[in-house]
Amino acid sequence: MSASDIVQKDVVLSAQGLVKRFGGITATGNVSLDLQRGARHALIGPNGAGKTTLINLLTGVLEPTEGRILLEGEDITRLAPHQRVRRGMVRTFQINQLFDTLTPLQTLALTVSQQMGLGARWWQPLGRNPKVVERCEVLLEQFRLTEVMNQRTDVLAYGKRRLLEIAIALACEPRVLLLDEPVAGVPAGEREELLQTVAALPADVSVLLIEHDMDLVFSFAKRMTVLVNGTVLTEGNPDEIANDPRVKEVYLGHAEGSHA
Amino acid sequence: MLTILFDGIAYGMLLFILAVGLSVTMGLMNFINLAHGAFAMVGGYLTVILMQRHGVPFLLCLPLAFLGSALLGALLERTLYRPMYSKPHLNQVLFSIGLTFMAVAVMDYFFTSSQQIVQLPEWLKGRTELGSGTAWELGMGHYRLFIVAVCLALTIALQTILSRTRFGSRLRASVDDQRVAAGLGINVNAVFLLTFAAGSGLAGLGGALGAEILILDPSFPLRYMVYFLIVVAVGGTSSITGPLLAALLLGIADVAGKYYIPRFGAFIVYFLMIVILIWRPQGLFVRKGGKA
Amino acid sequence: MSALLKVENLSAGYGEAVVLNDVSVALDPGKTLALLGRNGTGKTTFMNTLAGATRQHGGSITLDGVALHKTPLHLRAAAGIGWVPQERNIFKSLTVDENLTAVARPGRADRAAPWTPVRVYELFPRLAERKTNLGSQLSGGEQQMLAVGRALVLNPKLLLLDEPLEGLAPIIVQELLRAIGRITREEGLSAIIVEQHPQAILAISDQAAVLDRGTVVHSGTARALLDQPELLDKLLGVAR
Amino acid sequence: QDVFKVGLIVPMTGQQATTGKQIEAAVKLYIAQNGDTVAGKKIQLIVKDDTSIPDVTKRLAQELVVQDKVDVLAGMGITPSAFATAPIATQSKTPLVVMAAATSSITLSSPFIVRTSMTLPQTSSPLADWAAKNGMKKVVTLVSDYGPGIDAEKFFTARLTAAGGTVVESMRAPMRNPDFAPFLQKVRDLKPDALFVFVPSGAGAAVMKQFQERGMDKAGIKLIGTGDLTDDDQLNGMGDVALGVVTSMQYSAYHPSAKNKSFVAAFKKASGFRPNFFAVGGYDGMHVIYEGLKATKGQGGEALVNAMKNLKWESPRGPVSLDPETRDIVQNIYLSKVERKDGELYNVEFDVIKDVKDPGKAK
Amino acid sequence: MNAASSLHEYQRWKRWEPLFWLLALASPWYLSGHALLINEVAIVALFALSLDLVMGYAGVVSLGHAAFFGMGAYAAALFAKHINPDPVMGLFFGIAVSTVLGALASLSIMRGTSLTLLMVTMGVALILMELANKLDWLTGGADGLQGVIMGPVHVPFVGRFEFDLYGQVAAWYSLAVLFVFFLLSRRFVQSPLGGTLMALRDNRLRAMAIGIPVTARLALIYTIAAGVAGAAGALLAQTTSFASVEVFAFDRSADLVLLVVIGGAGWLYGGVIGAAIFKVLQDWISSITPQYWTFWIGLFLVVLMMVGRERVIRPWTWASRGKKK
Ligand SMILES: Nc1ncnc2c1ncn2[C@@H]1O[C@H](COP(=O)(O)OP(=O)(O)OP(=O)(O)O)[C@@H](O)[C@H]1O
Ligand SMILES: Nc1ncnc2c1ncn2[C@@H]1O[C@H](COP(=O)(O)OP(=O)(O)OP(=O)(O)O)[C@@H](O)[C@H]1O
Ligand SMILES: [Mg+2]
Ligand SMILES: [Mg+2]
Repeated sequence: MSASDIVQKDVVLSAQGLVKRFGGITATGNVSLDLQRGARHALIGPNGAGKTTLINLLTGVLEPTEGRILLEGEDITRLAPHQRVRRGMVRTFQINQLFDTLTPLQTLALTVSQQMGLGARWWQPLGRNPKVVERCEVLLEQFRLTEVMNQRTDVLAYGKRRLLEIAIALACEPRVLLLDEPVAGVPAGEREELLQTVAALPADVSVLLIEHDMDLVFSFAKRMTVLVNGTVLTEGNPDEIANDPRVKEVYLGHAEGSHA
Repeated sequence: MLTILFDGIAYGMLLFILAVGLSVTMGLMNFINLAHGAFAMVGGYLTVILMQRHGVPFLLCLPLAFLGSALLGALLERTLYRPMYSKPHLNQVLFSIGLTFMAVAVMDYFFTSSQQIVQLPEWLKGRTELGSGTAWELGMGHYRLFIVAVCLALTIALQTILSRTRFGSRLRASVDDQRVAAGLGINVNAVFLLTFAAGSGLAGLGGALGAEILILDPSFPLRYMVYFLIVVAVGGTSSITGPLLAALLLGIADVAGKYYIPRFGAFIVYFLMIVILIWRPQGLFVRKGGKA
Repeated sequence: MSALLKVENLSAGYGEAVVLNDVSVALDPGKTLALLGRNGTGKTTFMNTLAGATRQHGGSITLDGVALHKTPLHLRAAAGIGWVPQERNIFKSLTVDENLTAVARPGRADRAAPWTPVRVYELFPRLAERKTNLGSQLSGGEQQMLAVGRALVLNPKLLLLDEPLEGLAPIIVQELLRAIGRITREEGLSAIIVEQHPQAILAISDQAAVLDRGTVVHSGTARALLDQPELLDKLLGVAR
Repeated sequence: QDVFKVGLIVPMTGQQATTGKQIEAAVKLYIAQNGDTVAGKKIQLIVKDDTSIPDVTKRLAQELVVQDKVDVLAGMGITPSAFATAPIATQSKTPLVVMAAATSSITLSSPFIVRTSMTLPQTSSPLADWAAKNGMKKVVTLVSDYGPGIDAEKFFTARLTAAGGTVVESMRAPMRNPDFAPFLQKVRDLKPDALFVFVPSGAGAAVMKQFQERGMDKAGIKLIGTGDLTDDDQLNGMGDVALGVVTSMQYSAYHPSAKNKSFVAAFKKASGFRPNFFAVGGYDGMHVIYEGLKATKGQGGEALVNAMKNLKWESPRGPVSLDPETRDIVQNIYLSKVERKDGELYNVEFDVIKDVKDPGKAK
Repeated sequence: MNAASSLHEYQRWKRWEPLFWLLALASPWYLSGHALLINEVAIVALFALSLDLVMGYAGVVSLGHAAFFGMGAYAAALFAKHINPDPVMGLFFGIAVSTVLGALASLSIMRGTSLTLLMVTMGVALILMELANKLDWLTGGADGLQGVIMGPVHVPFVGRFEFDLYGQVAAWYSLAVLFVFFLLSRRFVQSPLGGTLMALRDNRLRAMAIGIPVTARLALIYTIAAGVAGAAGALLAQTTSFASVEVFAFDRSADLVLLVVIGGAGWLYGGVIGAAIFKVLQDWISSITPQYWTFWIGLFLVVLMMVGRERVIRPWTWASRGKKK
């Protein structure tokens, strides 16, 4: 804790005045947000507030209409998605995005080799490198995918697919991790546990979490930002947010704590 | 000059009538039906046979050509096509090319491989001249006028069916997710059958109208496949107006090009296509949402 | 009074695989059934079987006197089933409005039907603002709302909600639950709700059933289940 | 008694299918009429479809030579096929009887090639003379943009200018060209005395229809061309638009000779359609093989070619012979006008230029 | 089984593979009568291999692959005619030229969808066809390019082999080239690089999200494939010592797609097997009925697609599959 307190100071990822319009719709209207090193940061807000869009902007899936994005002080606003990944910014998707015809093992092996910079090798077979294999085995274990590692991804049960989705993200060894409703569709029992693995990431990895399950959010986040209609309503630590009447008004509603 | 413009328009509209059926099956049903030309050929042959051998008047032949190939389409849809919907696009390509090959051979077997030639009724043979001077002279072959008229009528009809009725959205819903669409009360099979029949029918009509200008022989489906594809690709597969404007553009460019710079006449269409596609990868006209 | 839905010795699955066996459930008009169970126990399969999207191996389903198990998929909506699939399955290439009008029944919005697109927009103002968005251009939550709305405009007798709260903001969740409560009470609409979070729906349900490995291991009133957390705990293996 | 194999390679499918059908029918007719044993050898015909793709033609020819051990290669629907096959003929010393392909230089590409079809200089030049003589001084040419077309354009223009006429515009339409409107419109604007057309048979109907549709005949523009324009195979179907069109060709199904009348009758009876110049090319091709064999007493190879190239005979198209130097056919070119005779459209000959050698090689 | 071994599992040579190649490479010897057909099959197989790389692995369909095939063909033919008759040098030249063309065409991947690319390549092929026709001073126009005389194939330490009338040398030559390219491709698709191709075929969004430069990779594989297609074209021009505008024909590209799908896209052998089946079938049927063979080919395709490849290969699975439907 204290260790992370010291590093809290410096900003890893900073969005400055981001704007995104789709035709007439302003999905993101002038959002500025700083992510501290080692942060455990939650992004909440009503449906359609622009959370996913914000992630898409940060990761370069979408081009911002206005504004800039700094990663470790470098302006990455115009960088291609894969270049941002190489700089350590990794995300998961609200709706699973997997390689359906590959097995979890192949998927991870690919991701890891890509991450280790072997991605452009054509002369040496995949997984010839022991370091890659090791890493894969660790991840498979960690996400309980070992027994299904040789099945095609598209025949896996939903829960497993969800786990793989997150395993891929971690395989990229992120320094900044953006999670878009990671536990959606994961049974209640396994949710905490899943977030444990995320929370247990090295203290200098910064995590931004989008989630509608308030139990999880409050148990996980040290800091929260509330997004409404594409703009930041407020930012603060969990209990500030929990007791903010405006947040209750537009998002939490009046039932306390639990999901409903 | 005006004449060239007119000829271009007429040629474009012919291309459209030939291709629109394909953009229905390919664009709306998301089925790659390369046998499209075969249905067009059937329409063409129907017309020629009916006119030459049985003296049926041309105007009557057109609807018959439509119905004939529509029925054939419906029949094949029930028997052969339906199982192919769920298959990957490449398999559909293979399947429909196979059908085309068979169609070619069958036509050759029954009607020999030589060309079938339509004899238009007199009232369609004439020509009307307006204005004067190479710049403003406008000469319109009556048949080309006829094509333009039919084409416009078709476009309006289709457009209204797709936009004014629920059919269009029900069709697209069925394509997006058959299982759920059916679960929500859409009779997917009927929708597909109807659409496919319509597509084939349009092809047949196109063949009937094209028989006068194009070369109608058993190799028709393969010979003109490229043109169908170009029109559909450039027009984008998400509306009826798209292919129409694309066809017009290509038609005018082709005719004008061959008139003014004959040297490059052969290249113009392909060149235009490449340029457009690189400029507008989705085709000229894409269905966009989000304009609140 | 006679039951609206009567499911007897239902067994169904996918292809050769049998997932549900010998499931029997009955539901009265205007009542709500909470269907609980761990992951992969067959909840969705049960819902899809009612909607007709699985392979039924045996048993019978009667809805308001109609033998559903004999009714083909696309006629079940007419018979009164309003299906909200688990993966939402919004029609991607249709706008929000078309998603509703394409399936709305009775077809024409102007005739007096309790649920019209207009009323759906009143229930979810968010959707009204996104009328012209394509399905593919909706946020996760908006898709969820649309899925529910799409089922409502069928004006069904029985609403099948498969994890309808997933990915919805708490406040929307509350509204939706309230709405469902209202609809069932006031319009005599029945509903079956599958959820990961028992309390949330048990609170608004009349009956409850728990599935395990494709069979019903408990059924009774929702209240009774709410009052015995330890039983719930035992059945679902979830500490709450 | 041993067999003598003839390998006939023609397009039987695809866009040139008719060429193949006509030739095959004629060849079979000839064999039927003249028996299948010549100089004590049994003639065996092997038909192959090359879908008019040259590399396929070549492979088939090669297989026929090395595998089936054919003694003569024949057919060749299009020019490139002939060129591709020529080396095989030379290498294997197998005579190659070209029955359709019409580019002038083909016979130069192998000493084993003998041609019984025609060359475009041969058919187009006489037309130029005639045009000039009949007051068509100002002419526009429209040809398909490939070898034969360019040949036709070149030689027609040369002859016409020599005869005091002028070609005011030479247009080349692409091979794949559905609509002739732009070209014909141009002609109309230029208002020449006549339009000379060469298009591969098939496109002819379209040209003539659109020619009339544009009211060019009324504008006083004459339509002339090589006989490909009014191909007997489709002529009757073309209808009135064809009436009065003047063409020059080595063959017309209406050629008024006993020999031809019986040929046409027999051909129709056997195959059900009217023979065109391809058919007669195949028929004479077979004749050349038969007569050659008789001369060599059944000997093939070089001897056979030498025998063939001195032949001279009465063909359905009239008296023809082979030019010993070029092994190319020397034949009458007939000027004919389309007329309706006993209910059908025919190219009715009204003038003839005797014994035309291929001007293409007079260089 | 552990991760390492199961990863290697995908890469091991299956037992039948060496056998397959042994039979293939020896075929001109024990089927000497059909050497010419074998040669053609080998060439088409190589051509198909190229398409399988882009279509089966990177998921980019191309209806204009003949553009590169033809480019290779003309390049090799002209090289032999004007510069040097040595086949191997000509082969490399052909590959080089078509690779450059591929690189240029692949620029259109940067913008847009696979349909775009499909049509663009088709357009390119057709334009090249017209060009080959127009530039008759260079290409011989529609008459085709004549006067190409190939030198002998020079095999180090073994000797020099003239192309013979029986086409045996041609067949060996083409088969050898095919085999080499197959080995390279095999290595390629099993490498991380090849893997990333399959990845972006399955899901481009995710591919980007793990740091794969999607467009760059697409352009790369497309260029490589163009080179391979060029090699095939070069082989054709060299073994027939002829080139005609037909090498660019649309039908060539279309047929190619057919036979890759017949053999099954996405496993290198698909193209090879498809080529063999399609060509042999065509040759066989068309020798029986030169007029109507297209009917039977068509029927074959339809049936194959309706019944499904797997089931055609494994009739015994019909019953069970049948029930499921
Ligand atoms: N491609 C698009 N075109 C038009 N509008 C879009 C597009 N994508 C998203 N939107 C709109 O932008 C708004 C923000 O969407 P976004 O997915 O960011 O919401 P969200 O905060 O993730 O909501 P949820 O919590 O439900 O996932 C939504 O109202 C959505 O309708
Ligand atoms: N399309 C399918 N084909 C074959 N088996 C399936 C299919 N869909 C689900 N199953 C299997 O049927 C069983 C029940 O699945 P179902 O989706 O009904 O469970 P569930 O209770 O809805 O789970 P969840 O709470 O995750 O939604 C699971 O074991 C699953 O693997
Ligand atoms: Mg979201
Ligand atoms: Mg479920």
